[in-house]
Amino acid sequence: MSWHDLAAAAPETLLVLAACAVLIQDAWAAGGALEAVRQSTAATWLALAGVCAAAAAALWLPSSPATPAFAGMYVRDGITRLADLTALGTAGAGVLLADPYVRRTRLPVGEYYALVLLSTTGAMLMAASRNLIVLFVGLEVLSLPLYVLAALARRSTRSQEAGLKYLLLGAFATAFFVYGVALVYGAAGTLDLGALAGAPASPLLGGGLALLTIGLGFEAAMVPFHGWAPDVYEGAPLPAVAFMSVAAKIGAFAGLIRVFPEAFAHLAPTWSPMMQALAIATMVLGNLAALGQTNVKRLLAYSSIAHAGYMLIGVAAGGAAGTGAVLFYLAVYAAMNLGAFGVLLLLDRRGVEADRVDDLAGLAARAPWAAWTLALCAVSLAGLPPAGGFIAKLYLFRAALGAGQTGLAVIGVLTSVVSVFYYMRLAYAPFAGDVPSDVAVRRSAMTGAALVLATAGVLVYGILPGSLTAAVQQAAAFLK
Amino acid sequence: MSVPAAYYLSLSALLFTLGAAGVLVRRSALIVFMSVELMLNAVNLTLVTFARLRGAVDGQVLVFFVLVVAAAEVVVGLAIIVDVFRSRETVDIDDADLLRG
Amino acid sequence: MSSWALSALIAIPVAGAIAAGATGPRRPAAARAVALAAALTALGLAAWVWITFRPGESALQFEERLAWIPAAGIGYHLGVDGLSVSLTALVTLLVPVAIAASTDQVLERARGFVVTVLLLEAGLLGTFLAQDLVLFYVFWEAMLIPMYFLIALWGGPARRGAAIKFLLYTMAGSVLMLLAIVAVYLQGGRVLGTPTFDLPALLGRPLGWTPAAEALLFGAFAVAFAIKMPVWPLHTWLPDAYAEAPPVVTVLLAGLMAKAGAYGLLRFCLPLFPDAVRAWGPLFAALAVVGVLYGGAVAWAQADMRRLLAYGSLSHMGFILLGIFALNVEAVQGSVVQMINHGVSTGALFVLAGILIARTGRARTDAYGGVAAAAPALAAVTLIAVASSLALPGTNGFVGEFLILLGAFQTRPVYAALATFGIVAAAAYLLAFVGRVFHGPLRSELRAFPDLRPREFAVLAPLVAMILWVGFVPGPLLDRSEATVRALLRATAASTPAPGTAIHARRPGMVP
Amino acid sequence: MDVVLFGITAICALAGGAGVILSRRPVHSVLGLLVVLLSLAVDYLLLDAQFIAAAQVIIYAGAIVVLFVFIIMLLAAHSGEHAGIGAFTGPAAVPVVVAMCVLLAAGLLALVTRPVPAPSGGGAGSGPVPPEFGTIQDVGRALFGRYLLPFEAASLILLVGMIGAVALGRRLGRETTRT
Amino acid sequence: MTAAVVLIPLLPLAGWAVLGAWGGRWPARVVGTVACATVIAAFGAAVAVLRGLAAMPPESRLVTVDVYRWIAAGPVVIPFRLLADPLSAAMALVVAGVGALIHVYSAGYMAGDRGFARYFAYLNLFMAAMLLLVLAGNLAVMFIGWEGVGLCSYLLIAFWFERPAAARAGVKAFIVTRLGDVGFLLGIFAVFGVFGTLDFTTITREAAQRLALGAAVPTAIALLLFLGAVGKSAQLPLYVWLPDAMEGPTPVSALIHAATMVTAGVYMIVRLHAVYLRAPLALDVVAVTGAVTAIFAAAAALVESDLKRVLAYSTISQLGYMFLAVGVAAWSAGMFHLTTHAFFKALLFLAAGAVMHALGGETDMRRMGGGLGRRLPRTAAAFAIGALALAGVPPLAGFFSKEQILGETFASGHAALWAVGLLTAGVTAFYITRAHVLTFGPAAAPRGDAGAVPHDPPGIMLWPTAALAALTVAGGAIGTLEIQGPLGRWLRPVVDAGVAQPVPGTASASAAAMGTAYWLPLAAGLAVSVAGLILGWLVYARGTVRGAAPALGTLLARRFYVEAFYDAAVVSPVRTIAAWSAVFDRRVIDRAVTGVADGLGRGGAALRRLQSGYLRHYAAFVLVGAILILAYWIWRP
Repeated sequence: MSWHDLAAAAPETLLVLAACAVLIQDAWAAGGALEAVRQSTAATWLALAGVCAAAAAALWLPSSPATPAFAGMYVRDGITRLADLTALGTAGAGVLLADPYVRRTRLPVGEYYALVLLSTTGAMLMAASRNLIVLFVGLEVLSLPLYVLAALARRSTRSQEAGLKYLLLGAFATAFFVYGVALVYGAAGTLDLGALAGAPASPLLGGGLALLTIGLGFEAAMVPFHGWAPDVYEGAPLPAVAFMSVAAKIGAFAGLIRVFPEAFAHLAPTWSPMMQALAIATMVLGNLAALGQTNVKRLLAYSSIAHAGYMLIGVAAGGAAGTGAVLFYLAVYAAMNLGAFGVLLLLDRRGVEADRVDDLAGLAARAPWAAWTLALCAVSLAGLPPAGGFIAKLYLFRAALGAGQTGLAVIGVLTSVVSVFYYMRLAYAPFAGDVPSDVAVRRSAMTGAALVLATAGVLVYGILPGSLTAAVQQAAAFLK
Repeated sequence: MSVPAAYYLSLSALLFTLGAAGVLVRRSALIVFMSVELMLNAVNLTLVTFARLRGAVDGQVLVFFVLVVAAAEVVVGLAIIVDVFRSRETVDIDDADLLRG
Repeated sequence: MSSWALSALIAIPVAGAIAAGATGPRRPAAARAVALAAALTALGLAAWVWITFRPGESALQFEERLAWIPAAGIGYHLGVDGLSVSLTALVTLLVPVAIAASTDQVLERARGFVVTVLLLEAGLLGTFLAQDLVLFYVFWEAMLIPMYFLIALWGGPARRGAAIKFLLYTMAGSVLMLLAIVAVYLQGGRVLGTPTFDLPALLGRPLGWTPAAEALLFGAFAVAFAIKMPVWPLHTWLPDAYAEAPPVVTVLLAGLMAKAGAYGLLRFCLPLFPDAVRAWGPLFAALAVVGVLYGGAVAWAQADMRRLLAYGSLSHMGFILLGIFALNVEAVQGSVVQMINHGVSTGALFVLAGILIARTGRARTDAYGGVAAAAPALAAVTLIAVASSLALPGTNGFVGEFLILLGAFQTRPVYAALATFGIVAAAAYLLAFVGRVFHGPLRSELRAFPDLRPREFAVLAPLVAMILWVGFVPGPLLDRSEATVRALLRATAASTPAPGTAIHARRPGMVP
Repeated sequence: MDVVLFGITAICALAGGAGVILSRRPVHSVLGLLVVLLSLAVDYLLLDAQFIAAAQVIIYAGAIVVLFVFIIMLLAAHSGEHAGIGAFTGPAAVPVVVAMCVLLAAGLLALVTRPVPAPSGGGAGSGPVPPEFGTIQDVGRALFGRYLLPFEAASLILLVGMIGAVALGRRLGRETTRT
Repeated sequence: MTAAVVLIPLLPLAGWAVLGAWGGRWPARVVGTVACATVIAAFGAAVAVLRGLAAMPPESRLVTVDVYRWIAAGPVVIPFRLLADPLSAAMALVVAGVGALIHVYSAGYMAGDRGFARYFAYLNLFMAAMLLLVLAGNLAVMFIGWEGVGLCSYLLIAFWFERPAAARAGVKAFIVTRLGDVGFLLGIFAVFGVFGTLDFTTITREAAQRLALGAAVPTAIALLLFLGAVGKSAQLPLYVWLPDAMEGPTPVSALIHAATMVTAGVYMIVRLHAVYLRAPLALDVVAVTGAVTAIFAAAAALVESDLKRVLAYSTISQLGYMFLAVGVAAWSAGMFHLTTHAFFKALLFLAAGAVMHALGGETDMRRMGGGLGRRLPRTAAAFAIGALALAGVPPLAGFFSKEQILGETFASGHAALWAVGLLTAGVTAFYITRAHVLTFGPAAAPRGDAGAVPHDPPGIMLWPTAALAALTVAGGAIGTLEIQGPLGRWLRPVVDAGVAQPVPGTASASAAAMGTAYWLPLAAGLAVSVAGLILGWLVYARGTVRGAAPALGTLLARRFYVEAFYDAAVVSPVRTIAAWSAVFDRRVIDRAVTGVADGLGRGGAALRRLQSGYLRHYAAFVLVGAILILAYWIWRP
């Protein structure tokens, strides 16, 4: 290890340091209390500072040309940079959104933020990995904190159930993933993604890739590895869901990009049909199952499944266009999904989460900006202009058509029409109906700040997406 | 290496399947967890076999990380299971069906 | 050449929406006033554009071009030509009419209403002004959202179903168009070297489609536009939406949004896919004729005046479609004028329906009777609007439908002959409407039915003026579009040779 | 000789695996798991992976299995009966599960029993390996050399495990509410 | 001259605009004055135009006025063109003259009506439209007038819109004539297709070159345009609206449904005679239609008990005469009868109006009589003059024009048509005698409610009636019995313009060579008319002949079941189709769409049931996915 290595991995390093700092500060502040009621927001600020420092590092570190580090285990290139920034934005918003909730419901503050930061580190590691071992370790650093976060609301049996399901199924999927890594290793004799780039096709390698896909697909909530998502989303604490819904996707898709379009670009004709099939199944199931949902968290869970399907279109298309589209989509998805969850976090139904669609009724009269934000995010999630979701989908479909995958694109657009149905229910609800008597609006500066950030993201990506487009294009340009 | 690699690999595959079957059929969260451990061990055997086959130590390194991950997962998982047990007095995963639909 | 007018035109409603939104929830009158002022400002600017527009040029005028997403070949490119200049003016005319009419008809959440209407106006204007495929699509879809909310929040009892049906139906069509847009872009990249979504750039060279590809892409575009117009049998969102939306919103829906469909056919389908247009023209002409007659027949059987007018609208849009696919100058000119006419006359009819419904709360025609005795001025204005809808000479409707049928008769005499029976159908259902509502003995509960109020008259006066003005002096309108239509039809008549398919026989220039 | 040893371990491992998933009592399952772990440790030695074999015995058999036993004892103190083998929601599910497992095994076996593709240089790899292969020095060099990054990152995994155990394990102030 | 031409339609139009905007607030006197003044002024302008034309040499009696460029789209260039030539000037004079008289009459008839201003606004608008129709320089401008008069007809029939029957009749009139207009429009389109223009002078000039004699195209054009005429002029089979149109105020019936609008079809054919001359078959169709309509309507009038409806059927019948005339290419004879008919039929209607005025709106002849003739002597006299003119008794105007038509028909060799015409003349004389006797005669049912004692109308109504009576008496002079009478000579520059060479078998050719054949039809016609009169007198006044075949009576009373046939064969099926289409729209087309949505929703619900909450199921999904993916890689195509 050299300074060069540490410098290249500065964002991750800074995040880990921040996580440790948060833990220490928390232990210091809590003293011996088991469940301290925190008035101080010191941990929040500490975590935010860590995120900002890491983001600054990710911004300023050179990413072009690609900088390898840690003996070729790690690379800092355009993909890393974009994934890092998206993940850090998610972490920042996740921290901001969580603050009032975590303190209100007496979740362990220090642990919460530390887990968020560590999970983000995992996602970033996956994006930077040049070796399947790093990918595996990154995946675990990403997902293990998420299991804990899901189960963190220990007073709630639902949260416990969510944690249990997530962990057991996650471990199950991990086994497949490692098996996949093992088979790839057996087939090619190396774990280095760079060296794998020339590996000849063989059934063993294919089987390895297949099982690898299961592990990553689980995190991304692809059908049929999606079973955990609705249940975990519903049961886990709301801010944790907001964070995990994005962070897991970033890690999973960064991993998919590193493995498939990048390392195994030469085998695209063989894995692309598999990805297409998965994309179709994922889009269809996610969107259809969301149609009748009345629970917003579950609805957004199916929505996140559907979005995994859309991003898979980009993976299946591969190449610079597909990869760039996925990166763009991840950024937009982070903004719009966090925005949608953020509005839910403003509501409180007698001390529990107000997660029914009906709970949103009349919100426009009480908190017009929140209503507008939710409407905007729903519009964006539905892929309608002028929000970022539209441009993001445009790039995906362009990639698909460019790769000749017309059928995939057609199913993509048709399912996104289906999605309009339930997203519009979400957008419509705040503007109609009477305010439910038991739902209160809990305003908070931090939540507000997160919502402003998300809204700005959705609008900027939708109306002035030029710079991000250029960035993803440059990041993915080295892929053919 | 007088035993053909395929033997080890086949044993591994069978053990993996056994583990997967355990996840599917058992209702006790603890045993489901053990089944997952069984699967991870099966994978480890494959890794070690390939490492030997390739004469490269990378496979064994990965086994090390799998061990670490397994340990961490067990710690977290058992904590959750204990938590669940405390509130429900059972570790039957079929009782964990509040969340569905 | 002013390079800001069109952007300003789009920006004014947006700014107006923001300003109206800032008036606070408890002063609806202020919000209305601000919105009306913004809409009138836009009208003034559009009128200036319309007047200073140079007829006789087919090229874009008031063009604005900025890099928007250069990395993806997407530009911010606005411009007006003969197709869009009058439609733009129509948008800015009908929106203040709707806002003013809403004063008496939309009483709840007035601020939200006018804000949404202004956002819709921005979307509509953008749709007609955009010269970049993606920019067009952005506006095209963006206008759906305000419209969805206008129906879903201010509509009748079944508003939510109608709103979502409208939204999903229109989107289902337009997303396939999005794919087609991307396909055009990719093909353009192959042919032109640099991929771009810029429409004039894409029209600069034949894109060299294979016939199958061209037919598919044409279909994707055409279905999107056909749903919007709507074209039989893709129309079933229309009666629900028209009937459930507040009548002033239906003014915008029928008067403006439907035009976007016809405009899209002219703007995109004709020049981009000339071969397919010619090959599939008979099908669309046939659908147009079916729409004309079917819409008329179903309208006749309706008891709800909004549904009656809705199906009547379907019938009228059939004429426009027939004119477009007649593919000669007079018919297409007729369609272009008829788009304006239909906007004005259907707009007026829905404003009138709104006035009726606002007074009694009843939409069924059999709830009325003899209203002409109580409200002679209302009856007179209705009669003028009906006359326009009947295409009586001297009203604007005649100019459009006469040119359409005359032109269509030259290329597709059988279709034109059948469609001409649509004017009988129009007489049947519109006079039935007039008869049931205005004629007969005055119902006792309608004795106190108030006649047109000055404000309502002020709302309707510009529409009535338009009806008569275009009826007698259609020249300025026709002149503005003539050169563009000629150029468009030249482009459509020219075949695009597909490379490598030299054996592919070229069809004759005009399909009889 | 090796083949015999392998055969014994394989039989033990499969029996142990079956024990894990078929035992009525969790303790028996743990014992089955232990049998598997030890059998595999022997196989690791056969495959020249001394370090891994040792780690297997120490970490798995020593720590993880003990943890399982611990938890079983903890829970058993509260509850006499334990969840056994459960069918899926319907009786028809059993053959389905069996079929799925057979298919999975068949698929995996189909993959691994084919000849392994040759890596660049070297035959099918059953040849001798250097004497230090798989020793603690060998693995250690790799871990602290090329694999330093994942090694460091693994510490994060353990940190998360720690945080999780602390956050989920500590006592709550009030009773859990079922929501 | 140019200004006068423009002023003719413009003056009533201005009247409409002024009355429509402010009439409601003005006293009736001012309204009536304004309305009458505009029409009288228009009449003055028409006189000026006529004099101006007369001052020109006959060949150059043609003034076109392009007011402005109206429609221009591609090859379609349509100026707003007015055309003053002998034909249009004469017609304008008739229209404006009769119109002026009826306007004056109306001021008295409609006095006290709530809608007085509205009535005159409509009436002025009608005059404007009718005069525009007459003076139009091309088919499109003519169509403005054509539809304009249709609209006004609708508005005026339904003038008393609170009466459901009136409202229905208005709609019926509009829709039935619109049906004919479809043909008219298609004819216009076809004309444009052939000529590239709609200009009348061009059409007349180029018809011989562009239309092959007897070919399909000219025949089709002629028949399509004739369809418009059939609707407008209430010929078989589209006559059904006219009897119902009697729901309108009686002056309206006189003006629109007797004197002017309904003759537009005849005028149009004369205007486009050049086209018709290229289509002999179409001409025959016109003639036959006219003849059949004439006898049919006359028969229907025999049994009608409503005075106005008798006159309506009579109008239909007389219009049939006119079509018979133009059908045998006796253009000026047609125009002559058009003119005299305008006089005497307007007279009859005004007299009928006076009766209704006196009886409080009663139109049923069975409830009239009772010495009404004694109480309304002037009215009875006026009606009698009109009736005699209609019956074709010399020296009244009707005699000359009718004999001219019959003579021309005979001369053209259409013996059968002549016979039908002759028979019609007899029936006409019979039914109008019946009407007069029943209305004014002594033998009548007693009136139940003796209101005010019936009396002749006031002067403002009498004077126009008297003027029309005078025209009816003297009007024959403009045509005389000769086809080459004054009117014939006046129209010659127009009607000869379309004749490239003499067409064998048409009246124009044979007109010169009449000789002995001339007197036979004249004598026959006169005899039949007189016979009809006498028979009618015997039957109804003296009661000598009673109980003619009752079956025929029923058949006649039911108008040969034409209306019933329309109801059964056209109206009901269309209504059914419309109703079924509406159902089809909801149940099939819409259901197909909502069905997709429902299917998706059900699919979603099914998929959500997969989300059972059981962890093992989710693990099974993973496993199934794994198996499928592995299978793909093992048996990858």
